[in-house]
Amino acid sequence: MSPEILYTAEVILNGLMAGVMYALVALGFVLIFKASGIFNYAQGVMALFAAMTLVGIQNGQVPFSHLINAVFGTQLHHFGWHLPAIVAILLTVVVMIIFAILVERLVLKHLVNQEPIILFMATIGLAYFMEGFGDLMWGSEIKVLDVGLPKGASLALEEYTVGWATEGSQYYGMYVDKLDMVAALVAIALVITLSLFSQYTKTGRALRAVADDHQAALSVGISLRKIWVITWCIAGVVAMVAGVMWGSKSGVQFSLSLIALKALPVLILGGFTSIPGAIIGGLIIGVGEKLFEYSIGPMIGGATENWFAYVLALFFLVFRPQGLFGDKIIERV
Amino acid sequence: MNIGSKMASNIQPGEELLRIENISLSFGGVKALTEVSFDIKRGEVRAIIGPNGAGKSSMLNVINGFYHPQVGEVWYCGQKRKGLKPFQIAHQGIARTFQNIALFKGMSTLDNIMTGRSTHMRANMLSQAIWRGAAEKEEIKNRRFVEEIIDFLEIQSIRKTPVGRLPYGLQKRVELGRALAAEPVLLLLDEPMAGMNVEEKEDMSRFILDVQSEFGTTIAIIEHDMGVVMDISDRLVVLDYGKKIGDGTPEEIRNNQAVIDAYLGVPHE
Amino acid sequence: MFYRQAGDFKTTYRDDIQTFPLKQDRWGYYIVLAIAFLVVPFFINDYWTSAVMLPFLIYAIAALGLNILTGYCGQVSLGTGGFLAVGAYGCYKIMTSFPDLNIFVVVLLSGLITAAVGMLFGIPSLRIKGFYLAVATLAAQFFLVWLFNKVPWFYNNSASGQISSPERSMFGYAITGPNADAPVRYLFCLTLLVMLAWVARNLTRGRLGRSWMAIRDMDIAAEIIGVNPLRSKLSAFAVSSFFIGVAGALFFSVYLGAVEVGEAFGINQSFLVLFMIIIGGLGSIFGSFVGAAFLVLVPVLLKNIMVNWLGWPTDIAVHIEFMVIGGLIIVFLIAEPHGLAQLWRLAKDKFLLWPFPH
Amino acid sequence: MQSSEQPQLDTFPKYLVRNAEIHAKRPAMRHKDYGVWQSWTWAALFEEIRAYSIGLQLIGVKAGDKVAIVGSNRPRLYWTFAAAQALGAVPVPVYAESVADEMQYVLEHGDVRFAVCQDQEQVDKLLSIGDSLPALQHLLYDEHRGLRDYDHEFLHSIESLQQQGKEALAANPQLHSQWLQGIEAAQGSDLCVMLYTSGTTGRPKGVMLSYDNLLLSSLNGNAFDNLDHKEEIIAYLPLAWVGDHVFSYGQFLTAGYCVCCPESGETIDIDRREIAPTYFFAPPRVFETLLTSIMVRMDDAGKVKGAMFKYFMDVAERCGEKLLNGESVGFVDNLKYKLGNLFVYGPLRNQLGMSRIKVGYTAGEAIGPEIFSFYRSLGINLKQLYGQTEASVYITAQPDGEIYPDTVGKPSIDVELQLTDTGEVLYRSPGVFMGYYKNDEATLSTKTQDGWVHTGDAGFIDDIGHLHIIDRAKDVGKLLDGNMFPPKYIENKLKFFPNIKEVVAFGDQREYTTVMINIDLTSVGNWAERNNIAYASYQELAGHPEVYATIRDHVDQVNKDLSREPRMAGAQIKRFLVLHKELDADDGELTRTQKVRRSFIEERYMPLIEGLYDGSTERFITTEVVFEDGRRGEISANVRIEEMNIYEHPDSVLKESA
Repeated sequence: MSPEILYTAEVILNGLMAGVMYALVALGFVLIFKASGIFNYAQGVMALFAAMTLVGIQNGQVPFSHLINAVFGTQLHHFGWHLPAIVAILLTVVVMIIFAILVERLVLKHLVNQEPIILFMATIGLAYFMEGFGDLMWGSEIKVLDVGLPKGASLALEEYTVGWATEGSQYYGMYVDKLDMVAALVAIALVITLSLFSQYTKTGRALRAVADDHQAALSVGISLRKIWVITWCIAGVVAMVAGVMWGSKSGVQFSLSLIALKALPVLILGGFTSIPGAIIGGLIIGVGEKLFEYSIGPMIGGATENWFAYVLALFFLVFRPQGLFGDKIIERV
Repeated sequence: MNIGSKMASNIQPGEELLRIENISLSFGGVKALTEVSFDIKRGEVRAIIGPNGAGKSSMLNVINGFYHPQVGEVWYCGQKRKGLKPFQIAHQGIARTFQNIALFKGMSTLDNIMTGRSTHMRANMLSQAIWRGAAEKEEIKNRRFVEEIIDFLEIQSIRKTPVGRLPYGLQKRVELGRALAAEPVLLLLDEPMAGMNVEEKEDMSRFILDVQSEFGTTIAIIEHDMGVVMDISDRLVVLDYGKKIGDGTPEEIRNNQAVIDAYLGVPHE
Repeated sequence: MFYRQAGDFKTTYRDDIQTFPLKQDRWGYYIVLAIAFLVVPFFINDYWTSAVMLPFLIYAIAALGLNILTGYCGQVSLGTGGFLAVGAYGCYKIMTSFPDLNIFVVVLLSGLITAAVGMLFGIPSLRIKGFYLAVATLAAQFFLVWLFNKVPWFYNNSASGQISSPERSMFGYAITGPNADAPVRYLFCLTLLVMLAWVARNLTRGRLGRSWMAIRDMDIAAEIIGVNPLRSKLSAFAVSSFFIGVAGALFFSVYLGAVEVGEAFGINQSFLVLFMIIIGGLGSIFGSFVGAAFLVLVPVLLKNIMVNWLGWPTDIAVHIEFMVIGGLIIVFLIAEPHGLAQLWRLAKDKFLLWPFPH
Repeated sequence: MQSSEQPQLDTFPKYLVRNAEIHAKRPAMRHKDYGVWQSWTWAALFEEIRAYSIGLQLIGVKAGDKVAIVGSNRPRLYWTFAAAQALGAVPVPVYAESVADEMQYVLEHGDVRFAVCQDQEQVDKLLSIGDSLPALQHLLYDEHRGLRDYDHEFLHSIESLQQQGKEALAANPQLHSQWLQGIEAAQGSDLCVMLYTSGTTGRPKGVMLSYDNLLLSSLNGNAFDNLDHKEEIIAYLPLAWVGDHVFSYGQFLTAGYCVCCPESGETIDIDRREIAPTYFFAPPRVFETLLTSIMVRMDDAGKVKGAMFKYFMDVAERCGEKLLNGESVGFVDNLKYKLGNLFVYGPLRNQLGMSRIKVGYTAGEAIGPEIFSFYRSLGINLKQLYGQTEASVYITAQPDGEIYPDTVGKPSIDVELQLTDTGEVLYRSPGVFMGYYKNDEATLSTKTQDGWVHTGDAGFIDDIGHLHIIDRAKDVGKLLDGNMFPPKYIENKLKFFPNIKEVVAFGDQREYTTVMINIDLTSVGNWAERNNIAYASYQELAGHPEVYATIRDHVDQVNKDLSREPRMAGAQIKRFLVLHKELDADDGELTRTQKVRRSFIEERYMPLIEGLYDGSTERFITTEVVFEDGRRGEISANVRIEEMNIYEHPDSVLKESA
């Protein structure tokens, strides 16, 4: 095989891995959208917030230390402990659940029956609030997140593939980050867990009922508010998983929430209500933007990943507004 | 003179204004209309009736170009219609009201009716931006016309009320006003009296008949109240399961066995 | 309470459809205008100009623009930052290519260029609605910012990748560049704002405005009664982008003087302007003004309180600012989705009905 | 002070010609139509009326012809007066609400040859009785809606007539001067207009008024209140009523002010607020309804606002009237009133469209003292007057600075008053009518040889020269024990309670006084809502025990009041009932001007009246009613009757204890 093909294959593989990340964030969007019709713009910031919280708890950071120091003139920074990753993760889950409950109590409850676009804008406000809140709580500097996931290139893969190239060519084997592989595994595990949850638990079935038909679900006595809390909890956990993955890869910083924005075009491709759609959409975007950057990027100045996903979604929307898996929309008057 | 009145200018009262020819319409395999044909003559009140789900609203949607039938032709003013968008059909003089009130909720009664007048306004964007001059003149001229409709429908006291705040019956009236503002050649009314009490129905019937006599407007109406329909319409088309089962004067329809069966719920073969 | 509308009757339609039908409102408007043009210029200093006045005037233009698209026509856009950038870079290219061109004309031309770009990105709106469209406009945001970052032609190959505004003057007064005086810059922006607000009012009160609102309230019904959706939506995109383009040009040339695209016109600008119209009031010209004023003043106020008065570090102030703005958005959407303008309208209704409660 | 200045101006058309010259550019008339106030200057008005008048000439209107005017306050209907008068024809305005047979009588009796209708409704009504009106030749109409398909041989739109008139003028310029000559030829003693009095009993009578009558009355009215061409009034009362004729036509032409016609009956409140008239007239009923609606709306106010309103209304009650009368109230009260004016009175006047009122009048019936004071305390110069069709309105009026709620004022300019032994009021003035049309008998019995006119009202003149009206002279009856029984006096006292809408008192030639009461649905309904009292109908609410208790309190209060006045103490109410249905003009219980038809009611509710006097506590009754759409039906009910306390006159108590 020529190195070009192998490079392309590597790009595709890396694209798939990135796509898994996008899909992870998109998964959170889909969950909330299905259950409540809310397009949760804050999903990305939730991932960031979860990652920050995780780092903060793990490192024993004093929450709001900057503010407290500024107000009281103290010099607080750390509690001085360092928690094991698993404990920190569990505590973060608790925080995300509390967060979900608060969101339902303080925001969603008051916006029932509003138009979707109003809810969407409310989640933008929520994203702003959380961003400020997270920074205020944990500080805005870039943090290193380490929960013990493997990092760096997968040497095994490199060694295994190095021999694939045509004899004599400069090829050192395929580069795939181990973290990406873990992420892919985690994503698969998450999807399986979620589908088991929605198939075999009462709550899961209720969730699906609500997604299918709000009115009908209400009429058989499923509490919409309870469902909302549960979905936001699950979305919070999904956000945390995504946050951990992204954070381990490139540090916990604001750009994390921007990367999460990319879940939006993913959803447009995959449709807002389909979990498989979210995954496939994520993979398409991931592969697409990597391939585009690899093949066309150098000609036009690079960094096309910034916009490729959105422009792709834009063209896609014009020709197939209902998404890949959606039904044709029949309008009525 | 706008396109609509120009197109219809040589169609005399009693002559064919619109012809539906062999229309079939389906949505993903579900047949809404099957081989329906009928005509509407200029100046008449033509009712389209039938049980729920008979395809009446679909029929109106075909007439104003919102649905495009897979088979069949629509002839309007002696011309065969080809691939027109709904707003172009509105410009040709077909206006309508909707079964579920479709007013612009964020606007006042006046603005709603003025919007219905859009087909008669053509000041360009630049002159509208400057306002003084052409745009203002056009606005005032059309405002005057709209005020005549407000007067006609006796809704002076709600002129500047946001329509969302109006009771149902008045909203229906405003919607009729919005359709009338277009000075339509053909007016389509989709259940204009649904949900009204006897008194409101009488008012509405009076308005409909007045529209016909004052403006010479041709009217196609869907209505469930048989008493009212028989009273105000000149001819009726009866649809059932998307097929035409009757066509004629109220007297003929009353004696049509197929129609009686459909309404009495005789099982369908 | 203080309104006396008795005896204030209209004998012509022209009087009836005027912008301020109430005599007292009319006078209030004249007084505000007089103060803005004749009094303020003599009292503002550099701090007030650059911290409050210029941002307010320029954001008000941008908010007017976005409000036309989102508030009047119902098309949510998250591409405002990108369109601001088009205005700014358009302005820069015209200024440097035609040094003799009047700055006023340059600004308007920048608006026209942005209008064209806006229409291009508005085309998808014919097929898609709601937040699908919002996502699509993100494409404009990211693509345009990337474009101005990566194509050196746009910044005349300057080493820093920044663009900076040369000095241009009108009637002998420097409008742009380091020598421009605060009152002159203020008056230049004010004049444009007043002009554009007047245009916005004219466009929204007539046929075009009604067709926008019809599309917003019920697009299908609008089309069936004869509103051309293509023209309505694209004209909304064009007008909106024109306003935003002018704002972008002013933002760059008069306000900042030098910008770097990613910093000045990022996605946060899109949100900021969107927040302005949400808080100010969707579908209200007055709301665009209030929203811009509010979101320009709140950070200044917070900063003054927290940094200058309490002596906290700047970053804390910024975080709290984010929280406050985000919180306000939620509070407004819950309590008054039509924003401050609606509160004003309700208060006015109360005054008009006074002493009756309803 | 009036006619001597301009002796040549002795008819209304001559005033029209004058106004078109001296007030040419000033507004003469406005009409809220198609959303804005369509306005005519005097010059434009002149041209409209001239074209109309010539159009009338073309279809054969000539001197002496009677032209009926049927409809509400529309400019073209007002123009008809002048257009007809310019040709020497006599306008005969007719109550637009009259049913067909009522109208038929007037048109037949008045020998009407032409009728001008407002709209299709009136045209239909006239067409339905057309066969029995052989004299009627042409019908005219103002609003064309629905009339397109009618046979237009004898039916014309006013607009088309005006068009014909304009064409004729254009074709023959001589026509203009001929027309003016016709106007010049008329003189003050000519018959100007015929107004049919609605009459509480018997058939309506056609009151013939000459130009002199109306012109002098109008000019005197203008002089009395300093009215000039700058006034703006809103015309909303029936055209056939003499008050509207003088205010919206006589004074309009003589003073040259601007008359504004509302858009429709529903928008009158908005229209009044927009125009903010400077001169305003309303019967007490209108002021009462307005006050009730103010109070009902204020009931929903929040605590703070409600308290503020109450506080300032108390201030107004204490010193508002004094300030209006020019008395001093002390610095603190003055300041409080000024504050109140800013926060309450000013805005309230603004809401009512009364912020520009120079003078307002109420007449026709007695007004509740607290209603009267309420408006005056807000700073509205409301006054009372006493008038009659036969007098061209003015008999007495309250001069500025001499305003009392219980008088009707001093004799107007040029009016002489006289009281008969029985207390009936007689007057003589230049406004005294020519006579009743085709009814010399009635004329003779009303108007004496030397020009004194019997008003038919009983009253007295107090020591400051103000006239008080007690009741219709013939209605003041006697109880069997010889005590005086003034029914209206008692009824009015009860009607001043907002909860009570209508009262009929009985007692003449009976043992004691009793009353039948109609509750006010708005006011009582509101009270019921606030107290969670559910009711499905008027009947149910009227029979509710708590409503009875409230009304009982009111009756008791009136008894207390009556007991204080020596001549009235004997007329205290012994028993009362609350009627199960509203008295209604459609059922013939009220006249078209909403006055009670006593004898009719007495007959109709015989069983109830028997019940009032036979000691029973409940009575069953069935009555026939006419619904709005003209259908007839019956309603029946058990009506409860209650017994009241009778108070001793304070003097007699004193005497006894002494």
